[in-house]
Amino acid sequence: MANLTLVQAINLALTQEMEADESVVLLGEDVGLNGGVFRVTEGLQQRFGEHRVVDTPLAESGIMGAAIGLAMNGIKSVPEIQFEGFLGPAYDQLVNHAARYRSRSRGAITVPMTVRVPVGGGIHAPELHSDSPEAIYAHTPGLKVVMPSSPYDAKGLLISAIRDPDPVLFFEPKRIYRAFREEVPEDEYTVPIGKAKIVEEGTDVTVVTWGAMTIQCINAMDSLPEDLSVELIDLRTIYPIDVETIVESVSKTGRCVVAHEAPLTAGLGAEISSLVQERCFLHLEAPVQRVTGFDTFMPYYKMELDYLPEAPRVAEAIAACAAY
Amino acid sequence: MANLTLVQAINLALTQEMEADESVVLLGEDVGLNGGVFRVTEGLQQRFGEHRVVDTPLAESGIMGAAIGLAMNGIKSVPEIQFEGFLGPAYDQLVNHAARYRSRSRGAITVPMTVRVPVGGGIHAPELHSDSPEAIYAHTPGLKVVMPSSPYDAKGLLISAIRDPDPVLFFEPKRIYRAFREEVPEDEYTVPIGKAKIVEEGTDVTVVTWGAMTIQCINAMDSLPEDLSVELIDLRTIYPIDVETIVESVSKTGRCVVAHEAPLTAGLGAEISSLVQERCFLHLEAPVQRVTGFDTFMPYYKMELDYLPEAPRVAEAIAACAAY
Amino acid sequence: MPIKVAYQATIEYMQILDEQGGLDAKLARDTLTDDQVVMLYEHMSMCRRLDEIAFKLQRSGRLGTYPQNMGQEAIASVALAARPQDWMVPCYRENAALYLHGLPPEMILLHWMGDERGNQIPEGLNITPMSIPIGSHMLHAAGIGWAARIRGDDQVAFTFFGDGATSEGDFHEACNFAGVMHAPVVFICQNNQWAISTPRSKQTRSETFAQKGIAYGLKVRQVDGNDIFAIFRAAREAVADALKGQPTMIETLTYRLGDHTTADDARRYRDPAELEAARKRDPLIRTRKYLESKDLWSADQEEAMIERNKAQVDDIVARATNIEKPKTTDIFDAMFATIPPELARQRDTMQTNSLGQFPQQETLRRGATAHSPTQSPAHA
Amino acid sequence: MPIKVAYQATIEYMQILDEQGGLDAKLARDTLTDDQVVMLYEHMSMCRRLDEIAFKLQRSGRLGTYPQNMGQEAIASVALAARPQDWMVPCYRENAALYLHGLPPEMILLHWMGDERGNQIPEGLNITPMSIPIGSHMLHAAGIGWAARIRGDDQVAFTFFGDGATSEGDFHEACNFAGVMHAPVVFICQNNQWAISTPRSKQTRSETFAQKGIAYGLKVRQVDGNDIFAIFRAAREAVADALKGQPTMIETLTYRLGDHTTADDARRYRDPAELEAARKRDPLIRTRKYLESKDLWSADQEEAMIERNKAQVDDIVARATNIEKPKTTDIFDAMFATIPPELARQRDTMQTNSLGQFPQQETLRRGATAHSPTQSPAHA
Ligand SMILES: Cc1ncc(C[n+]2csc(CCOP(=O)(O)OP(=O)(O)O)c2C)c(N)n1
Ligand SMILES: Cc1ncc(C[n+]2csc(CCOP(=O)(O)OP(=O)(O)O)c2C)c(N)n1
Ligand SMILES: [Mg+2]
Ligand SMILES: [Mg+2]
Repeated sequence: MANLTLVQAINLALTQEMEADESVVLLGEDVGLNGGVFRVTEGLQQRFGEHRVVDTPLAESGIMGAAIGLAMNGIKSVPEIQFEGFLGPAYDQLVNHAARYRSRSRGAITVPMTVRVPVGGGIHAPELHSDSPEAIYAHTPGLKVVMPSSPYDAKGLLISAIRDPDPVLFFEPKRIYRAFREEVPEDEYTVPIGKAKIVEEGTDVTVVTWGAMTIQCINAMDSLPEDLSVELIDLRTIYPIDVETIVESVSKTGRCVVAHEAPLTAGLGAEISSLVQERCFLHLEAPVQRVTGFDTFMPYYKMELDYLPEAPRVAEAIAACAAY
Repeated sequence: MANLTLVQAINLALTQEMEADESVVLLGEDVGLNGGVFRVTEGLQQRFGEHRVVDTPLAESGIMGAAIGLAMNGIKSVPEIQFEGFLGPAYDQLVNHAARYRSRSRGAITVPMTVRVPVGGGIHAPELHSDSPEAIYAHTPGLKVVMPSSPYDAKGLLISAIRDPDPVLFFEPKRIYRAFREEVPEDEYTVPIGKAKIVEEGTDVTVVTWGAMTIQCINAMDSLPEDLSVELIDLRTIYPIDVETIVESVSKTGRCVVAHEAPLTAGLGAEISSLVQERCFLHLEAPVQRVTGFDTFMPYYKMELDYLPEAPRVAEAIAACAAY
Repeated sequence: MPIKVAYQATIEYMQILDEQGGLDAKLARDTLTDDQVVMLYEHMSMCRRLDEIAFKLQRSGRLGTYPQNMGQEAIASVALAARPQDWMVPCYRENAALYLHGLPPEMILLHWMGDERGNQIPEGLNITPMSIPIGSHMLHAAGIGWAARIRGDDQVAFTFFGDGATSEGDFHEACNFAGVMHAPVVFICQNNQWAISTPRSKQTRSETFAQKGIAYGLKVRQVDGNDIFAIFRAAREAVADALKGQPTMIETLTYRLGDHTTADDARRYRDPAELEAARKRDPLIRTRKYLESKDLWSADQEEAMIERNKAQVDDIVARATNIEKPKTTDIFDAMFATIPPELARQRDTMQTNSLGQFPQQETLRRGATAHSPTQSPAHA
Repeated sequence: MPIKVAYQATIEYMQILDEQGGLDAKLARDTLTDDQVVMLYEHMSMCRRLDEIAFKLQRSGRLGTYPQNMGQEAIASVALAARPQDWMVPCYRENAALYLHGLPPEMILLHWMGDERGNQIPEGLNITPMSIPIGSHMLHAAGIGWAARIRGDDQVAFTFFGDGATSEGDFHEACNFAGVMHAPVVFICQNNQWAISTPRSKQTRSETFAQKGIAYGLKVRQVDGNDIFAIFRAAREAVADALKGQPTMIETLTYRLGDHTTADDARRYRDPAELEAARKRDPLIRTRKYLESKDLWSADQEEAMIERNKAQVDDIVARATNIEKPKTTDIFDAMFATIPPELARQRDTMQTNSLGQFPQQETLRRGATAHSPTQSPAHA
């Protein structure tokens, strides 16, 4: 058991899976000697060699497409896309190929690939280094989409992802890469894909969130009146959504707030809100509230904190929902 | 006034805008001599010359990126992407550049471009020729997204799109390219972007849909009991959504069904459902129902009609919603 | 020396069997045996027959849009250069090579009949399904070849694409990856002069497609694409190079004798004279001429073969058409190794809307109704 | 002739001003005047100073991540070959060229301070904002040049990118579009040997980056990228060619003397000896040597210039730092020419959740409460 950051927990998961299975191969821009621009793959090339931790040309479609080919021919590929904004050039390979091969070939060809991508805002980065595109990929059949909010979950989910026989998009919230530490077992363990986590139990309002927003929601709860009892759910998996956990909670609380960094319109909050309404209609005491980024781009960093739904905005929405 | 198909109405709009404004330039794969694979641009190269109706290399990112550059330097570019499935390679240019230039340059650089893309299923086409990705682009700030369901609207909306100072994604539902004809004025007219159309007034259930699904919804209504009064709204514009029209309708009916071809999860139906819930909560008599494609790919065509939410499935949902 | 040469390149074009059936004996040495040529001729003829029948099936509504392969059958030669363990990563105009590598021909028909089972490549066969997004699949070949190198497997990945496909960015990235990764890949550009209605001259300003390989340190060849000898020779050399970590780009100069697909009408954009000229370069004609000139083929044999091909193609068509309808549940079950609960619900109900699927809500509803027979004021 | 030459190419490398400040007089003829060389030297020195100060600003928390341009200042020469109406479509390591083309230097600082106003290019200046997605902006240059051709405007589009950028598919598509459209475009690949930590050898297997232009029928040059004469000469020739419909690709051989950005530490992956060797090829050093050898520059002038540059850079920094904070409403108002109603609502409320924003619901709610003081049974 060690006290690790998210970055360290991911590094540990990669190390252990590479030890355990020699068909696991990492690839991406600067993932080798440099250990990745966030140092997530630090030391891995030194340990496993240039054949298993591979610096690629600067070409995201190439990385994704080659990783698909690797996965089709016996390699469990773990490509890294340097920032979520650069999933753009890889979009076609991810959505039109990785996600579809199993279905289009009726199982004859599969793509056991885990795409690692730092995601989200709050680190004062340049344009296209702070977005949250998870809804896009939740709307893409054939992909599993995961986003941990803690070192413990990150390790367990990443191991699950690498072992998953289907493509998994593994989003790493960069805002909390090093924001805090947590006890992470040395031993191998998994956190199942598709299961949300009840971070805190409560009875008055259900808050559904994921990734770095989990921390904002925890902070928001701290500022709310003592007697307001919030149940906080961290989705952990974006697709498939753990509908059961959400429905159970809102059936109890009758109120729901969903919070995410991405823009409002057609974001994943809309899906959660719709599901809650469909499944908990007769329990609902108030409309489900969405606290999200605005329908603008994540602005350049001088104004990113005006854009992001920080804790105060979340708290306000929870209070309003509870008071309705 | 002539009785035109959707294809003809679009062709007419293009012809008239090219006549009226010599900075309008069409480009795309096979749009020239061949008139496009759906013959939408038929005759235009013959009429306006090879400089204004340009056959491009087979490269969607190139088409989109070059069209952006054209638009930045005085040309109102109208690129065609041959099928919605091939927006994939152009995704980065569309989402990370076209949509962002105005905002990133605080208005110094704008992209007056209209991207024409045939969309949707039901024509027995090969893989990636039958998808409905509108939710993806509704979730992309900076893009306007339009999808007509009739020849009249198609002409008027396309003229609005070409004249719009911002990038517009113009989806053409191929299933109704030639499915029916409608009176379309010869004269120039516009249909405003951002305004939904009440196709039929009613008092019991509001049905929200767009594109070719409008026809399925009309067919569904025909099979419902006479005394069930359905208000049918055709969104026409996917972004910005005409929230007002929807809210007004559901405030009256208290019930809402939304229907689209795209997969359920994180589809645009979720956005409509959430908006209705947020704005009409106290009016709602039943949970908003989503009748959509399944969370699988559009299957190859032998089974596409099992996938698509055809009229019977829509009718069933309307009836269930009304009976709730 | 203020001006010096930084780089120089020369690309050769190779033809071994000419349009009249004449062979360059020296270049042909150690290439195809007589038996192989006969076999290829028979195989190409069968493919041509299948292609014609597929066209008719489409016209009679029994097949969807279909891209004829007519005129490009010599590509079959590549399969002779390939070993059983090698991969084929195709587009849709190299059916002749795929069949020879072992793909049951009815699968191609099934694919175009809108049936995913046409892509369900049999175990042990290293072929990927035809790729619909043009230009994108060559990256998979790069990855497949690279995987073989990492695992130390003796495999080469052949990938096929058209002249139009070379304009896509993925073509560029695939070649570059194969180059830097020393992946055993052979890129085969079937330059049939057209991409739907777009002529080669509008596709790119480069003099050849072969020279595009220069950008990635690939070995580069241009060959007559209707010449089974030249294709074989280039492909065999490419296998040897690939196994040494040197990928190759081969441009085959050929011609699309048919429309782009059955949905296309090439008369709208193509000069009939060009087509006529191309017909004379047909690989079937020149192969037959060659065989006849060497007394390896007779009119009797031709006749017998035609009968055999008819029967074989009828058989193929029967296998594709007589297959039972796929199960609707397949579209759900094929998505993941294990179906997630909500997707299972969609499969089991065949609905996406959810009224009536949640009995606990029904109970609540009945409760509510019991309390307030008229609508609750909040719902007025 | 069964084997014939299908294509041949030779690429030349040009250097006019060598590392010792020696000039090839013949090649230098009709290139830069003495005044221009002095001006370029002063300009490059100012850029170097600004770069150093930017680094310090970042370290003291007054600037975000910043990519130093150090060592690549000779690119400024391109701006001398450009006419005022020509376009610059840059990445982030050609600041020296942008400033000379007219861009106020504080805009670059503003950009890296996380302020969109750094991209608000002044009216009349044909420059696009620095492009963050590597390799993607060259397509805009292709479109911009093509637009000029369509409109009959006398404009050339220069676009700049790194060695790494050439691996992106968009690079390929941009070159191909410019080629087939006969667009007046000049592609300038600043090969500084590194893409973050990825060395040139892992980026591609091709011997030069210049040769990548062969794939598109571009005119192709390789020049010493620290040589203001060679860059000028190549760029000026490229302008002439561009206006005749022939795009050019120029590879400038240079070196990134700094870290990739302030977020990077090149010592992790780069041999210090390589850096040392590169320092000797610094464009500032050789330009000064040349000027001194021709008695066009003295120690006094150097000293005076240093003072001028200090003052100028202080000024630039002041303009970037003293700007008022942007308005929050800007992020909404900048999205479209006309703001849609729902976006206006978000701007005006600074909320996305909507409780309390719809008075008519409040009325209903109060009505409901009046009727049933406890919760309605349907909501039990
Ligand atoms: C990415 C993408 N864009 C467009 C299409 C539509 N399309 C299908 S085939 C084709 C032309 C292909 O030309 P080429 O690569 O020369 O192959 P050929 O058909 O000549 O064998 C086009 C444009 C597609 N399938 N994929
Ligand atoms: C599409 C994309 N992928 C990755 C990045 C991250 N990134 C920023 S700069 C860079 C290296 C660029 O190298 P090169 O093109 O050689 O330019 P240089 O920095 O050397 O001037 C990378 C990988 C990016 N900005 N855009
Ligand atoms: Mg072709
Ligand atoms: Mg570089």
